[in-house]
Amino acid sequence: MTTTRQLEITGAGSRRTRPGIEWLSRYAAGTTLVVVLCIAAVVTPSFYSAGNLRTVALQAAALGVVVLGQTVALLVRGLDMSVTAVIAFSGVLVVSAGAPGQAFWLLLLAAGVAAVVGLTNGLLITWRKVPPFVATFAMLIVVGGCRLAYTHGQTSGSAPGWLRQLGSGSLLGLPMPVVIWVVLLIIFWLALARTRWGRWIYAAGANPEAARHSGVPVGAVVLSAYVVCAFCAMIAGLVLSGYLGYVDANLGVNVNLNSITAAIIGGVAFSGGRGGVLGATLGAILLTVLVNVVVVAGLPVYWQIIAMGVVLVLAVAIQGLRDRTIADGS
Amino acid sequence: MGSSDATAAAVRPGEPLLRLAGVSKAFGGVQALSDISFELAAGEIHALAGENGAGKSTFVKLVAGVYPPDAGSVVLNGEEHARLTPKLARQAGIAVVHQEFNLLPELSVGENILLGALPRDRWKTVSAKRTQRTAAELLARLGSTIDPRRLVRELTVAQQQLVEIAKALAVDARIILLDEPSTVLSGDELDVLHAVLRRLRDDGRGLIYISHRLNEVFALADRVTVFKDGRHVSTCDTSELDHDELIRRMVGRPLVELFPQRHPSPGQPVLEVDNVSVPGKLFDVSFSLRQGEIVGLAGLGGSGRTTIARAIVGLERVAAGHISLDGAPAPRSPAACARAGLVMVPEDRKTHGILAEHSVAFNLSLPSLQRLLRHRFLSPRAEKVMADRLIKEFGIRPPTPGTDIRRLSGGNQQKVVLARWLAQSPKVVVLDEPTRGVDVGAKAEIYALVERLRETGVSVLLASSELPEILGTCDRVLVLHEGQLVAEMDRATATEEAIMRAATNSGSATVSAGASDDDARDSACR
Amino acid sequence: MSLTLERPVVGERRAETVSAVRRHGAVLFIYSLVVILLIAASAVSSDFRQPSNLIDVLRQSIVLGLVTIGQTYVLLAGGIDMSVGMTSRVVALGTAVAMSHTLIHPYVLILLGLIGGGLIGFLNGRLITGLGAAPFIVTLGMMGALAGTALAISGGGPTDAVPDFFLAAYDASMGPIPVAVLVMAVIWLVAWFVLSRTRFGRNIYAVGGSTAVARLAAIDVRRTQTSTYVIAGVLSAAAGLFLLARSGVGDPSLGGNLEFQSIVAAAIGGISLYGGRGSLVGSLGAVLLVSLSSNVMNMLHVSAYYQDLALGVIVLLGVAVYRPRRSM
Amino acid sequence: MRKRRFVVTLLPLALMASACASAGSSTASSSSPSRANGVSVDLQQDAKIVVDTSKWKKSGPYTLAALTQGPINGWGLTWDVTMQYEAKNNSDIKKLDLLPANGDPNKEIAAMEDVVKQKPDAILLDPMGRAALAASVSRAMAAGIPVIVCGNGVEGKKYVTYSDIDLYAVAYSAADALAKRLNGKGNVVMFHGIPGVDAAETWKKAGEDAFKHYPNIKIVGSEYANWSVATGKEKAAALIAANPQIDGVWSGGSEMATGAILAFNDAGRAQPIYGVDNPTNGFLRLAKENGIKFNAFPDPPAPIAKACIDNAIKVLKGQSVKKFEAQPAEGYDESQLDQHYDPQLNDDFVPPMAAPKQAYLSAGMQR
Repeated sequence: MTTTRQLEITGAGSRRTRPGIEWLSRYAAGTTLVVVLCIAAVVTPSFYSAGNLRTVALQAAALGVVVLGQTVALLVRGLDMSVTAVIAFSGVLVVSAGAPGQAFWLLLLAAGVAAVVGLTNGLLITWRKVPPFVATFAMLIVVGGCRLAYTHGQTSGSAPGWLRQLGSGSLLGLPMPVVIWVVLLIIFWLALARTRWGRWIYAAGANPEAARHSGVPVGAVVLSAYVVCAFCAMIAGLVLSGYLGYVDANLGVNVNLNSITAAIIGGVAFSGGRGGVLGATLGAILLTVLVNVVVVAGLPVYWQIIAMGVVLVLAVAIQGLRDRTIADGS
Repeated sequence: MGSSDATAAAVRPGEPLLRLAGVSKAFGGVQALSDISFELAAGEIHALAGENGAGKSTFVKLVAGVYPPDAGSVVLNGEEHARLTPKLARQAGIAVVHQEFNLLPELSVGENILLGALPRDRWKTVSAKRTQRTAAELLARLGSTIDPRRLVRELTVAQQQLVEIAKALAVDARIILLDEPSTVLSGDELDVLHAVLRRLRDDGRGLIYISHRLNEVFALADRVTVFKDGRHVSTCDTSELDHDELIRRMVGRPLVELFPQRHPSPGQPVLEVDNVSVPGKLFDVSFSLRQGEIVGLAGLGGSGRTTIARAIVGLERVAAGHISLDGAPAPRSPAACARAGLVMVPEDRKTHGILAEHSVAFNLSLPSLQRLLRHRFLSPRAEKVMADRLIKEFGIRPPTPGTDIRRLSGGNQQKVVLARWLAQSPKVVVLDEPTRGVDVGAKAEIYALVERLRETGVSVLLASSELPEILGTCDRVLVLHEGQLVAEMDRATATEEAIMRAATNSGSATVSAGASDDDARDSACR
Repeated sequence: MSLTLERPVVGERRAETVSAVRRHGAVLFIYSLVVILLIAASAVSSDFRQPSNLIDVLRQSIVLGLVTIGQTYVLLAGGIDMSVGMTSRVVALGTAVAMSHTLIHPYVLILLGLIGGGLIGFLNGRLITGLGAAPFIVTLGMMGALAGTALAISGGGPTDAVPDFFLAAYDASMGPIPVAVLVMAVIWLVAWFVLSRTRFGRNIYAVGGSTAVARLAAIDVRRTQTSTYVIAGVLSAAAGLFLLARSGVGDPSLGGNLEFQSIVAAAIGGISLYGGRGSLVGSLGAVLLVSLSSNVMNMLHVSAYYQDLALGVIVLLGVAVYRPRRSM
Repeated sequence: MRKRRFVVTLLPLALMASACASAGSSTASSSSPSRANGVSVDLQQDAKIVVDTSKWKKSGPYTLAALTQGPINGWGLTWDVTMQYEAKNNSDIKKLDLLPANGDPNKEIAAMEDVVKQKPDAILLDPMGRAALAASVSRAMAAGIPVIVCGNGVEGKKYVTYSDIDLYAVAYSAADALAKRLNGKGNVVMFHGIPGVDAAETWKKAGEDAFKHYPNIKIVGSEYANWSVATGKEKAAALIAANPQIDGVWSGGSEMATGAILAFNDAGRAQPIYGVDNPTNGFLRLAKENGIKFNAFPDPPAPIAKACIDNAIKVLKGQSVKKFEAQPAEGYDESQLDQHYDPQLNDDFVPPMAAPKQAYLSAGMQR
C-alpha cells in the first residue's frame, strides 16, 4: 500500500505465516471483489451494461470520497461516526441556496461547518481523551440536531447549476464525481505515502508515544485527521446533492457504517497505523458493487441484507486469519 | 514460616527441581537452542547469562511450557514431560516473572496477585477480605507492606515488581524464573529485591535469574550458566569465576573495555535549567549543561530522573521555573524542541521509542522527514540513502532498511532510536536508561556512540539507574532525591557509595544495605 | 529484615483524594447531572414531580438498561457488540410469531427466546475469538444478518397479538411500583454483583485490561470473552421480550438504534471502550440520565427541532469529562 | 486446524439465517387486516360502526395532547403546522401539547406513558407502529383518556375513533390506475419505503395485489428505498441499467418516484408513466417541469390532522363518531396538476392545505 509496506516484504525474519493466507488477506477486498464480479457475470449479466457500470462508478465515487477521510481517521486509531451528519448538513446548506451569487458564501459556510465539526471531534479526542466512537457519535447527534433546528425539517430547493455540474457533469468523458474521487485518491495517496504529514499520520496511529518522542506533533496530527475527514464528508455531501439535483434530508444515511466497513475490509486496521487508501478504495468499490449486484439480481430485501452481512464477516475473517498468524509468529 | 518448610520438605533430596537434557528448539531454519542441558537444585539461585540472542528468552519460554522442545526432555520433580504445556508447567510449580510487567493497572494489588484464582466464599463469591488478607500475607513474606487494596497503577515501579513476584508466590511456585527483574530498579530497591530473592531461596525454592548486570549475578547467584548462540557454554559456581572471565565466556572473546576513552572538552553552557518544578514530581531543580559535556542523572526509581528528562524536551508541563537553550527560552512542545535540537531517547523502548510495525527506514527517518522532501514530497531514494548511511554508521544489524523494526534485537532497536537523532545533529540529547535490556556487546557500542556524540559537540544528559554506567561515561553527576536535586559531583569525586548516599538522602539503613551487598559479592568471589 | 519500599510520596493523602475523584470522575459527573436534572425539572414542571412519573421514568429505562448491562460486560472484556438491537428485534418477532403459530407453551417460548439470544451471542463470541476478527465488524455483520432475518420472520408487517398474560406482566405492580421495575432492579444488582464479586467478573476486567496478562494468570480468555457476548445476547433477548410485552404485538421496527444508545450510555457512564475499566454503577447513571432527559423534554414540551440537539449536548457534556488515563 | 473449524462455524450462521428466512416467509403474519377489491374491508365495516362517546363527554375548552410523527419530513411538518394552527384558532381548545416522536416508535411509547400521567382530556395519536403502540393505546384508554388515532391504524383497535384515508386503498388505486394507463401490459418497477414500517408494507401489499389482476404487467424490479429521494435515485439508476424497457413506475410514497424521474433524466431515457401515492409538492413540480404522465393518490397530512382534532372535540362533546372516519382521497392525473401544485410552497409541502397558506409559509415552507 505505502512504500514502507512494500519494503517490508524484503524483511529477513523467519515468519510462520503461510504465504497463501498472507496474500489472500492482504488483498481480501480485491479477491472478494473478483469473486463477486464473477458471480455477477453468471447471475446478472446486465450488471455489466455500460449504464449500470456508470451508475456503480457514480455511487462508488460518493462513498469513495468519504472512505478516504475515514481511512485517515482510522489510521490515527480513531473513526468518524459523524460523517453522515456532515454530508446531510453540507448538502442542505448549499442547496438551500437562493440566488446564484450566494454560491461562494454558502460553500464557505459548508466548509466552515466541516471545519468546526472536524475541530470539535479532534479536540474532544486529543484534548479531552474521549474515545473517538463516542466523541464522533455525539457529534453525529449534535450536527443532526443542528440541521433539524436550522432547517426546521425543511430541506427544499433545487441544486444550483454549478452543483449539478459537480454531481452529474462529465469531464473528458468521465463522470465528474469519479474525476473528483480519482483526483482526491491520488492526492491522498501521495499525501499519505510521500509527505511528512502522511508519515506523521502513520506514526501517530502506530505508536503515539513513540511518535511524540520522535518530535511528531501527535495532537495536531490527530486533529488534522478529523478535519480532513470532515472535509471529505463535506465534499461527498456536495457531490451527492449535485448528483441528486434535489434536497433530501436522508442524504448519506448509510455512509457512516459503510465507509468504516469499506476501509476495514480494505485492510485498514482498527488499531491504527496500518493499511492505506488504495485498499480502502477497493473496499468502497466492493461494497458499492455488492449493493448494486443484489439490486440488479433482484434479490428480496432480506436476502440483500443477509448477503451483505455475510460477505462482510467473511472478508474480515480472512483478515483475522492473517492477524492471528502474525500474532502467533511473534 | 510453616508453609515454606512444607515446600522444602516436598522436594526429594538429591533430585534437582528441574532438569533439561539435550533440549533443542528451532524456529523456521533458525536454531534457537541446541542440545541444552541444565539443572536447577532446590534452594539455589541459578543465574543465566549470555548476550541478547543467546537463547535465554527461548529457554524461559521452554521451561514455562510455551514452546514444546523439538528434542530432549524436561524433567520436573523427577517426572519427565515430553509435551509441557503452560498449564502443566504451572501445576508443576513453575512461575515466570517477566521483563515487562504483566499487571493490570486498573485492578487492585490483591486482585493482581491472586488473579485467576481469587479466593471465594461459600457462595462462590470472591471474598474481598480473603483476597486482601492472602495478598497481604504473601507481600509480608516478601517484606512489603503495600496495601493490597490499592490500584496497581498507583504504585511505583519497584512496588509493581514486588507485586509481580508475589504473583509467583501466590501459585506457590517452587521454580521461579526471573527474566531481568531488576532493570527498572536501582539502589535500595535492588537491595530489597535481592533480600526477597534470597529469602525465597532459603525457603527451598529454585530461582533462575536472568540479568544483564553482572555485578548482580555475582552478588546474588550461587551458580551461573552461560549460553552463547543457543548453546550451553558453561555452568559453574559464581565463586569459581570473576567478572572478566564471565564476560569472556559470554562474548566469546575478552572484552577489552566496556567504556570508551573519554575526551571531555566542555564549552559554553547550552542548556540552563532554572528552578524548574513539576507539581508532585519535581521541586526547584536548577543546573546547566555545557557544550560537549556528558552529565549523568542519578537517583532512585521515582526520584524524578525521568521527569526532568521529559520536562526538558517539553513532555511535562513545567509549573514554575525556566529552561533555556542557548540563552533563549526553550520551546515547550516536543515537536518544537525536536526542531530546536533538543531531543530525548526514552526509557521504555517498546512503548515510547519504536514503531514496531514499521520498517527500520521508517523509524530512522521519522524526525528528519523535512530533509527528505524533494519538491515537497518525500523522496524514497533520499530516505534509503539516509537509512543506509545510518545503518552503516551505527552498525545496525541486519543492515536492511526494509525490515520491520520489531524483528531486530533490543540492542539494535536502541541503536535505531539513537541513530534517528544523530541524523538530526541535535544540540542536546537526553538519554533515559539507554542500555536497559541491552547485552554487553551492544552496551559497549552504545557507550562508544555517546562518546562520539560528545566529540561532535553535542551535550548529553544521561539518566540511568546503573551507577557503573554513569561513572563510566559521565563528566559530572547530578543526584536526585524525591524530586529535588540533592548533590552534584564531578568525575573525580563521584563514587558509587557517594551517589548512593546522596540518592537515599544518607539514610543509614540503606547504606548498610549497600554494604551488605558488597559483602555478598566479596563472599562470592572468595 | 526491616527493609521496605513504602516511602512517603509527596502530598500522598491529597493525591489519593484527587485520584479517587478522578477515578470516579465520570460516574460522579453523571449522577450530579441526574440530580441537577431532577431538581431543575421538579422546580419547573408539576407533572414531572409526581412520583408516578418518576416510576415511569424507571420503567422506560428498562429496555436500554437491559441492553446496556450486556454491552457493559462486552465492553469491559475488550469487545463491542453492534448486534444487540437486532438481537432483541429478532427474538421479539420470533417469539411473537411462534406464540401464534405453534402449540408450544408460551413460557417455553420465552425461555427459547432467551436461549436464542444467547446463541446469537455465542456465535458472535466464537466468530470473534475464533477468527481473531475485529468485534465491531463481526457484530456489524451479525446486525445485518439479523435485520434481514427479522424482516423474513415478520414478512414486514406486525405479528399477531401475544397472549394476555404477557401484557399483564408489563402492567403488574406491587403497590405503586411495577414488578418490571423491581425485576430490573434485581437484574442490575445481580449483574453488578457478578461483575464485582465473582471470579468470572474479575476475569472480565482482567481480560479487558490485557489478554496477555489474563492468559498468564490461567484465565480462559476466549471463554470469558465469549461469555460476555452470550450475556449481552440473553439480555438483549430479554429486552426484546420486554418490548413485546410493552407493545402487545410484534412490530418489525422494534429495537432499532439500541446498539448505539447502549454503547453511548456505557461510555457516558465511564466504561472504557478499550476495555477493563468502569463499573455498572456508572452505566446505570447514564441509562437514568438518558431516560430522564427524554422524559423531561416531553414534560416540558421541548420543540421537536431542538430535542435531538439537546440530547446531543447532554451526551457531549457526559463524555467531555473524560480525562487522560494515567499510564503505568 | 482450529481456524478451519471456525470458518465452518460461519456456515451455521448462513444456514440459520436462511432457515429463518424461509420459515418466516411462509409463516408471515396472518394478522394483516382483511382486504378485497382494493379496499380494507375491516375499515369499511368500521366506517359504519357508530361509537357512543357519551362517557367521554366533558365541558370545554379542552386540553389535548397530540403525539405526532414530528418534522423529520415535509409530511410531518405539514401535519404539525396544521394542528398548531387549529389549536390556536379553535375556541374549544384550551391547550394542545404537541409531542413529536421524530419517527421513533420507542420514543412515542415513552411519550404515551408520560402523557397519560398528565391526564389530558384526549390523546391524538399518529402511531409510529401499528403494533408498537397497540398496548399503549389500551393502557391510555384503561386510564380513562380517550385516544383518537389518525394517520395510521393501531392493532387491536382499542381506540375511540380512527380518522385516515384507507392506506391500502390509495396505493391499490395508484397501481390500478397505472396498470390501466399501460393498457394492462408492460414492465413496471415498484419502490417501497422502509422495510418493516407499516405504511411501506401496507402500500407494498396493495400495489402487488393490484398488479396481480393484470397478468401482462411484469414487475421487473421491486426495491425498498427508505422514502429517500437519494436512495430512490440510486436504486432507480440500477434498475434502469438492468432493464432496457421500463414502462411504468409505481412508488409507495412519491419520494422514490421523484428520484426515479431524476434517474431517467440522467440516463437519457424516456420517462415512463408513474403511479404514486402521497404526492409531495416536489414530485408535482418535477412532474410539471418534465411533462410527466402520472396518477397520484394523496395521503394528505393537513386534512387528516384537522379531522383528527375535529373528531377529538366531537368525542369530548359527546357527539357520535364512526369507528373509522374515512377521509377523502381522490386521485388525479397530470391534467389536474395545477389544482394541486402550489409554486409558492416548497418541495417538502404535501398538498392540499387545511390551514391558511400563511401558516405554512411562516413555518418555513416558502419556496
